[in-house]
Amino acid sequence: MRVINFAKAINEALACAMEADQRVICYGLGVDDPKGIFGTTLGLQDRFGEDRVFDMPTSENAMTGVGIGASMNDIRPVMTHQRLDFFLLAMDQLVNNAAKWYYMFGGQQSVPITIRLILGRGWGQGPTHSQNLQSWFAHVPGLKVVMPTTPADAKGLLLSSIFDDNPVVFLEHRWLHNVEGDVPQGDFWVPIGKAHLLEEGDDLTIVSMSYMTIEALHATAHMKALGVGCDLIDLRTIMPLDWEAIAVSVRKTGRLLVLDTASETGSFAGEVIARSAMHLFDVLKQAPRRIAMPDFPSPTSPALTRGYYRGAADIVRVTSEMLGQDLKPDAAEKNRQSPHDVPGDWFKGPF
Amino acid sequence: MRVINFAKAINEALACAMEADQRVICYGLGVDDPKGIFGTTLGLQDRFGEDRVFDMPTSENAMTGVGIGASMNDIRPVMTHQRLDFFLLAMDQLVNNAAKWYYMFGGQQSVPITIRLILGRGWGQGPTHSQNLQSWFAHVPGLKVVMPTTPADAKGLLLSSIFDDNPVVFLEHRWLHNVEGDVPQGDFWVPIGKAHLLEEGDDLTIVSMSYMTIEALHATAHMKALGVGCDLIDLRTIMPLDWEAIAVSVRKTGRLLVLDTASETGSFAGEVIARSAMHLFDVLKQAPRRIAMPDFPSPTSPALTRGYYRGAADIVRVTSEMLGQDLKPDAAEKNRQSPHDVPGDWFKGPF
Amino acid sequence: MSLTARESLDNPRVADAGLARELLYRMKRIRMVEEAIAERYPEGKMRCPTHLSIGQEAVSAAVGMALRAGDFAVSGHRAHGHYLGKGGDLKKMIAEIYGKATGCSGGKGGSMHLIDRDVGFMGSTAIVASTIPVGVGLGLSIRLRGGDQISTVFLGDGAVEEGVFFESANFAALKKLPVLFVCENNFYSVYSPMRVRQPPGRSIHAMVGSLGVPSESGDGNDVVDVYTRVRSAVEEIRNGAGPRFFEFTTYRWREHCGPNFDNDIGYRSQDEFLSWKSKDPIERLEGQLVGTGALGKEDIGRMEADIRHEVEQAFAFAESSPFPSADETFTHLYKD
Amino acid sequence: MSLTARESLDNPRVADAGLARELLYRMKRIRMVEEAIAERYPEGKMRCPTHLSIGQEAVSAAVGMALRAGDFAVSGHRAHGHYLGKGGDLKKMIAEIYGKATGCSGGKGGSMHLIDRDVGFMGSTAIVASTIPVGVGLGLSIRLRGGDQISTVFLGDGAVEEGVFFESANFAALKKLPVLFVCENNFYSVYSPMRVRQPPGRSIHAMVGSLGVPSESGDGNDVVDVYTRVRSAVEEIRNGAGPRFFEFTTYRWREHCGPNFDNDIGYRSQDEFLSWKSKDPIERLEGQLVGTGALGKEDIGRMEADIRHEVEQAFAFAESSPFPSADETFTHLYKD
Ligand SMILES: Cc1ncc(C[n+]2csc(CCOP(=O)(O)OP(=O)(O)O)c2C)c(N)n1
Ligand SMILES: Cc1ncc(C[n+]2csc(CCOP(=O)(O)OP(=O)(O)O)c2C)c(N)n1
Ligand SMILES: [Mg+2]
Ligand SMILES: [Mg+2]
Repeated sequence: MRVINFAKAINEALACAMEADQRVICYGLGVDDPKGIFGTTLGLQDRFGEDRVFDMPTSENAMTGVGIGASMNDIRPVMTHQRLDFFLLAMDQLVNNAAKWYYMFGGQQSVPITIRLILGRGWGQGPTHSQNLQSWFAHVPGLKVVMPTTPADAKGLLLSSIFDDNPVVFLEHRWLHNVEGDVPQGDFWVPIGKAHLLEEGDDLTIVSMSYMTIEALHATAHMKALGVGCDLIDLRTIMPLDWEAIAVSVRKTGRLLVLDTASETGSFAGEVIARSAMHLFDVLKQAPRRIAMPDFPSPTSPALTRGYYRGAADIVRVTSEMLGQDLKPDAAEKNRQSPHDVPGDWFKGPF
Repeated sequence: MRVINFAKAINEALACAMEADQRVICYGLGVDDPKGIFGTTLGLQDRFGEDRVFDMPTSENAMTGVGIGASMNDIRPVMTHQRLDFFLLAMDQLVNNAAKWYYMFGGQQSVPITIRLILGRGWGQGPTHSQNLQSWFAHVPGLKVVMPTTPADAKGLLLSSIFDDNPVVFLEHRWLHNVEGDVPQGDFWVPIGKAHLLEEGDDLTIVSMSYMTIEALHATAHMKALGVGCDLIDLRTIMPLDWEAIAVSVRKTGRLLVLDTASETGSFAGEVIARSAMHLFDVLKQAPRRIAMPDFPSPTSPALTRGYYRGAADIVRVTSEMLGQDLKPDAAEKNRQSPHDVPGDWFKGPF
Repeated sequence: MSLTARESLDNPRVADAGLARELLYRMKRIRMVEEAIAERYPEGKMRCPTHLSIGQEAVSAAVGMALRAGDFAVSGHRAHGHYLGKGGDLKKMIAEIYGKATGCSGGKGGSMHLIDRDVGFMGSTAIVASTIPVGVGLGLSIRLRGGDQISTVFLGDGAVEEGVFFESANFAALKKLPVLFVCENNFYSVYSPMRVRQPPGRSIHAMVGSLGVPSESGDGNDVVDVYTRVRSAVEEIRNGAGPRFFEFTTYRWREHCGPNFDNDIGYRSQDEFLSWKSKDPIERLEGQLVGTGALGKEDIGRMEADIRHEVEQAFAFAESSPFPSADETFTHLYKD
Repeated sequence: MSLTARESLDNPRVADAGLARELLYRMKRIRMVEEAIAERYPEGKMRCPTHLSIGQEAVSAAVGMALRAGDFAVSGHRAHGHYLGKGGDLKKMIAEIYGKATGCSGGKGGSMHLIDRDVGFMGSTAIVASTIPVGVGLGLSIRLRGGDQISTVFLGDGAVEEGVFFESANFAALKKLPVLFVCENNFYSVYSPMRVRQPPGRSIHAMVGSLGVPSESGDGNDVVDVYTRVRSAVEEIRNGAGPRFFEFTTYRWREHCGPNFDNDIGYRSQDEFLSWKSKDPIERLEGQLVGTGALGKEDIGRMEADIRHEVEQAFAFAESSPFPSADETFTHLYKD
């Protein structure tokens, strides 16, 4: 093991998959350009050639269908988009074809494609570059939806996604690309559908995903120092959902707080809360809560995003309310020096 | 007042809007054809001319953008699609443009378009002609989402939608087009954002929408005869949601069952249950429940749809479980003579 | 066969009647299957939207014959002819329309979602233009895997209006993929005539040519000509020439969806229908073959009897097949 | 003015230097605004993705000048030039990039989402090709409401690859809408050259022509020629001739997004850049005007000083403007 960042972990997973299996191809706008999709695809074309690693026209819908078709003849396409928002053009291919093909043709032909979508945030990405539509994907039967947080999970889940026989939507948060962590070398898989218990504690269950888990880690560290222990469940994949991991924890703590990177209404956090209300009603000691983004488009100005995004302080504030203790929410943010609209000092914009 | 069917009520609303306001236009594949979108647009072209009522190329995405653009210069477009499924091609225009325009340009220009989408069911509509994606639309800040059940609401809500200054997704269930009811003549509006209490009772709150409300009416009539009284709340619009109507009822009954026409996971029913768990936790006497479609694509064969769709018997069955009484679920279906895959004897297929 | 179909027919001395006979047989088979569906549809046992291709059989028959079983094809809502032309299993198709477990999609797809992977028919779906990029992706897979297969995309004149067609053609041209686009221009999209959908005077095939895909148009009711031209294009595609596009004009005789004639409802005229009916591709070839003495009335009678028998068997198979069991609703969500 | 720009410049005796001077002024203004943004961007106060149009000013200047304030225009991510060319308020644009309350979108949009309805600039957005149908819809609205306005759609060579462009052009042609499409072909989409996106040898304008929209191409760095041709097309569109498409070749000097030069990172060569730099539209016209004596060095100095002053004022305005208050995050969801 050694420490690398999330972007490098993605890059390793791609290289590893392409090395192991000739069938794997990788394409998308800019996969072979000098920036290599935030570093995640750097070097792949040199190593695996222009047939297997290629740029594409700005034609999101057709290029999704092309991947679907190729996958039917034993190719394993990995398509990448620099923002999820661009992929709204391809909903027909994703939903009407990829998600349904295996079912509607009676199980004869599955569509093993992986679609990497990057979720934007901050530095004025604004209304058309910051959408988080994971609950849309989770609502479509037939898709798998993966949202890793740690570099190790990014690598291990991407490998599992590529070799999964079904269409996988793989959501990478832009603010995670520079997060560092231990990542096993070589062929390393993390199973789809298993959550990860990152912190343990008896007072509260926090269910989280993707970048919000980083905020949750700040919050739980802060609260632990104050004597409050939380189970922090990083979902890793929201579809299939590891309901058992949530249920076990909520049976223990009786309290549930769910975090989401998306707008609140219709969020996947709501789905988790609904299930807890339906299936864990008797063990819940109090009303579950959720922290998600407001039901507004993302604004651009930093003066407006400050109040839009939710983070560690909000998590501590809501936990304080739930537990009836003052856990000093404002202090939870104090140690973080960067402006609120960048993931860290490494980020200099503009994209 | 006189009794007309839902399709005729839509037709009246369109005629009424176009009569009252020169700015209203109506377009979509087949709006001027002999079938007139299941009768809903019959006669409009004759009456209002080819400039204001027109067919279009099979170009769902651009034609949505065209409506958006026209609406910015004081036109009121009503676009129609014979199935919601086709509209997946237009998500970019709907979500990235229509929903956000007013917000992202600081409130200077709204997008007053109405998009009618028809929800298919039965007679082998199958995986690509039966999707119900209302929770997608409700998750996108800036859209309004209307789902009428009764002919009167269809008329009154369509008129409100057309003259609303915001983009409205207006969802018509194919199985409602022949439902009859009293509909006021002339200019008749029903406000967006107000639910309708269709039945009253103290034992259970049923929250429903669109065609599922018809099933709920069968179920509540059956249960009333057995002495069980339900509040039946027909949402009519899911965004904005009339939360107050739900809260008032649940505070009274303490029990909540939510119905949805869509696949269960990520359904809008889940959102209603999540909110009830978060905001009405203390008044809930037991775990809330939901009845939605399974997390599978819709199959085509009648042998497969029989077990796929949910109806009155399921509502009675779940209510029985919730109340701990045997309410004879099977009997709730007994009086209905048509095969399960058609809305009634009037329906002869194929579309 | 050593001569192209066109040569053989143009030159009676060397006529290879076998080829023409085969084309006739294939067209008749599609016609008789579709007629049988139309006849029985009102019974209410085929409970799904069903789009018949009666009148348009020539393209299906000719293109299917120009392809190998190992070649791929995809199609849209009006796919019966394409499926059968490509060699798809008739029994499984009828059973699928009946929603039976023995259907080609196990009853999950119905008339609009057909598949027969054994003969390279990779799927038809009901969203207009939605399989076009899928067919192009199959072409890409051939390029990546090597070999001389080709991928065929059947589409209509309405599908041409979808942006995804344009995007797909662009990519096929960019990568010179082995893709054959076959557009049946029957002048209508549901009830909508060309006039309300595409600019006056614009030619579909010329437009596609200017996108970068070599294109031509032809009479879609002249089965021998369709066969001859497609066949030579197929050879070129196999040899690496890149994609080709054909626009074949033809006509749907019955209603857009369902079994009936609908010239009375007003979107097209009885005259128009009759003028196209007089160009029936089957009568035309049959007339030629009988005229030149290549086929006798008797041969034709035998051909029809054979087909009738096969069709009856297919319907019998469908009717007698079991429905899928109720729990099949809940299988095939994911492949394990 | 009685002569077209081309005539006036070709014929020094009757030169209407006023027109050329105005074009020069407009180009310089866009250039100097963009240069100022580039210079100050590293300060980290313009906190949004920002796409500069340095090198491409001619099209913005000429097309803007050929339009009336009452005409509509829409654009994409690289819209500063189009906004300014159309007459958009400079102060409000800079303030918007700074995220200020006084910005043209109240700080909600940033560089990629500009609007100035007072001059018909109806919006630019950051999803490639997304405003193209919006511009066509504005054209439809003009048709419905009457009058001789036109609607202008600015797009890039990458946007041409989106299906929605094709669909929009089809509809504009079908309905003969008063739409002017202006495509700036700068040969790149982000870092991707034409070669990986569009078939070799295909001409964008010829393709669009075959869709049914009369099309031509031109040198996008020859501002007078752009103006002359667009102006006459605009007149035709106003008179009901239907849509027109122009492909103007030009070149972006700096990185796709952000303030820097990036010829070193490998996707294009310094030579290519230099050859385009030598075709700088501003130097070219300036050279001509100075060469013919129509403008003196002094005039130019004055012009630049004026612009410099205006630009400084705009930045001062932006810097000194207040940020939107925190609760503005939660306004403008719906219009009441
Ligand atoms: C995306 C989409 N839009 C609309 C429809 C409705 N529809 C079903 S078939 C059809 C006609 C398409 O016309 P064409 O491609 O010419 O095929 P034809 O029916 O003439 O064989 C349409 C518009 C659809 N299925 N999918
Ligand atoms: C739908 C969509 N896909 C991809 C992108 C990423 N993107 C931003 S700008 C751009 C380049 C578009 O190229 P072109 O239209 O030629 O404009 P230019 O940048 O050259 O001015 C791309 C691909 C996007 N914003 N939207
Ligand atoms: Mg057609
Ligand atoms: Mg470009």
